[in-house]
Amino acid sequence: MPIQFQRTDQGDESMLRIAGSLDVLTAPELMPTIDALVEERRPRVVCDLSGLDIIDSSGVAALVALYKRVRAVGGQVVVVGARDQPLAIFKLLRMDKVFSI
Amino acid sequence: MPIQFQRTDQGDESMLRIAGSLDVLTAPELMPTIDALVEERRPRVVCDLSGLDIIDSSGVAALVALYKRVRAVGGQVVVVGARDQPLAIFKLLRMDKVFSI
Amino acid sequence: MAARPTIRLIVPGTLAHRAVAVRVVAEACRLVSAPGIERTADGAAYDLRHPFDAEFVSAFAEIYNNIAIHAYGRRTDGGEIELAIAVEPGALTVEIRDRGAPFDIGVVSSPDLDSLPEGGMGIHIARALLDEVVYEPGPPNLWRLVKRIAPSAVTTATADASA
Amino acid sequence: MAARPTIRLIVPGTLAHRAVAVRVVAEACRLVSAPGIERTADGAAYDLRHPFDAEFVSAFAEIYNNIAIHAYGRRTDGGEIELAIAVEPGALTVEIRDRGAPFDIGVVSSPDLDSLPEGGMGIHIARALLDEVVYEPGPPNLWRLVKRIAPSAVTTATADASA
Ligand SMILES: Nc1ncnc2c1ncn2[C@@H]1O[C@H](COP(=O)(O)OP(=O)(O)O)[C@@H](O)[C@H]1O
Ligand SMILES: Nc1ncnc2c1ncn2[C@@H]1O[C@H](COP(=O)(O)OP(=O)(O)O)[C@@H](O)[C@H]1O
Repeated sequence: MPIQFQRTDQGDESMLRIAGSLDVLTAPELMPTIDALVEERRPRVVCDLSGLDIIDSSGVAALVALYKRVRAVGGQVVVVGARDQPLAIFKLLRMDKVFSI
Repeated sequence: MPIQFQRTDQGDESMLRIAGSLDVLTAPELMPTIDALVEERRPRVVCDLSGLDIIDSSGVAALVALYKRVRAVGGQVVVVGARDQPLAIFKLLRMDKVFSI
Repeated sequence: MAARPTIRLIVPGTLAHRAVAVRVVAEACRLVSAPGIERTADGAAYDLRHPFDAEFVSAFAEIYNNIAIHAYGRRTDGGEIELAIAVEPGALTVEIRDRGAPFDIGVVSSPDLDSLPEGGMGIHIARALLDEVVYEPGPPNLWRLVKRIAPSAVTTATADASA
Repeated sequence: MAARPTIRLIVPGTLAHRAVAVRVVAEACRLVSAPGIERTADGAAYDLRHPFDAEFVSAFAEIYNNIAIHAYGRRTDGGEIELAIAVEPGALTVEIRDRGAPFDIGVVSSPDLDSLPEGGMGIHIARALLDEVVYEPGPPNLWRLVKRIAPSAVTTATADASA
């Protein structure tokens, strides 16, 4: 599976599960979902990356865009479950602290 | 995992589970196990291929050797659980009937 | 080859390098059987579930093994294997060239399947799974493997997304 | 390159062909990080669990993406990408050549990681994960990627078998 994502809302929280590979080819598929979260001004977005196997700089850029845009409309973003290659890339880019992984 | 195999004896029956890929590179690893089954004149050998993903002509040759040699010393061989690519290859070589798959 | 090769690979003609060649052929299969479906760099996405892919790769592996074993005699300094791959809509052509010992494919007989053969099945498998298996002795020796796919067997991006 | 390339690959310089190149590089990584462990034609055996493999493939994918996007401008008729791979005990060298637009790598600045950048991270990632990232404008443009492995990080056949 190249990429899979799933959004589940519960009260103020939107859970966004991203699995597979988030990269230059698949990151654009995530954009409509990000647009919707921003438009709906969701107060809290939890990004569950426990199913994410691979990320590249375009995938990181998509997550940064999600983070900045949700915060810009007053929401909170947390990233949970990152492991293996994605976790290593976040650490390399010092984003593990921002995302409070 | 290139190849994994496991032999379990229960009474007259030896269960041989072969998983992964049985091919020109890995089939030789199976030979000592076949030698032992023949030497011990096991009355019944069940080859469980439900974990086998890939086989090539050398892998088929190894199973044929197992079949012929166990039978030559009075034993029985049945092959169970073949699926996907291995099953297609057995059918192509008309070995599905011999192995009573 | 009729179509212009789009992918070329050169590897040492040893069994240790077979996996490199198989990966490339498997990816080329997907460009034919599942065009437009972007694949990932991740191993989990790699599979041979599409019969076209499984059949082509099985056939290719037999021919590759034969070159490494028979043409190059399992030597690690024997020479190279070169692939020229043409991906077309609905068809895959893989040409394989080696500089090992040529042989006369005309004298190779079909295996007697009723006698449970323990060898001599490789070329038979390749021929049964592909539309075309041509050998021309060299140097370089040339194998041309061709397989066409029925349009209905092509996985479209749309079909996959709805699955 | 210091070592003689043992594997060569030519693909069209598009993102659609990235998977072919990544597969070949991933296999080459394994010939360095897990020599002597025979791999299968099966997808299940393909993984990037060894840090050497994951790091090299991550870096390579960034450089490949840049060539397809920046040098070839995402065109599908832009030209080819050529890999020359040298597998040595303890080191992997991948040279990448393209005939797209050259650029001045000297003016590319490091990303300001404190400002949460949304781009400009690719070359930074590649440099951080590899021992050597050299770019020479062409034609052909050349990227030389080198990574060495600590002997202790090599998976031996024996260690794997006992695992
Ligand atoms: N590439 C090759 N170069 C030289 N001889 C070959 C080659 N491929 C096949 N042969 C010959 O043809 C015979 C039949 O090949 P094959 O059907 O693959 O069965 P096997 O390799 O198990 O013998 C081989 O035993 C060998 O003598
Ligand atoms: N192969 C290339 N050909 C031409 N320009 C390139 C190439 N690689 C990188 N660049 C230039 O360097 C910049 C930085 O590249 P990079 O760090 O990978 O980030 P990004 O690609 O996200 O911008 C690119 O925006 C581009 O202008």
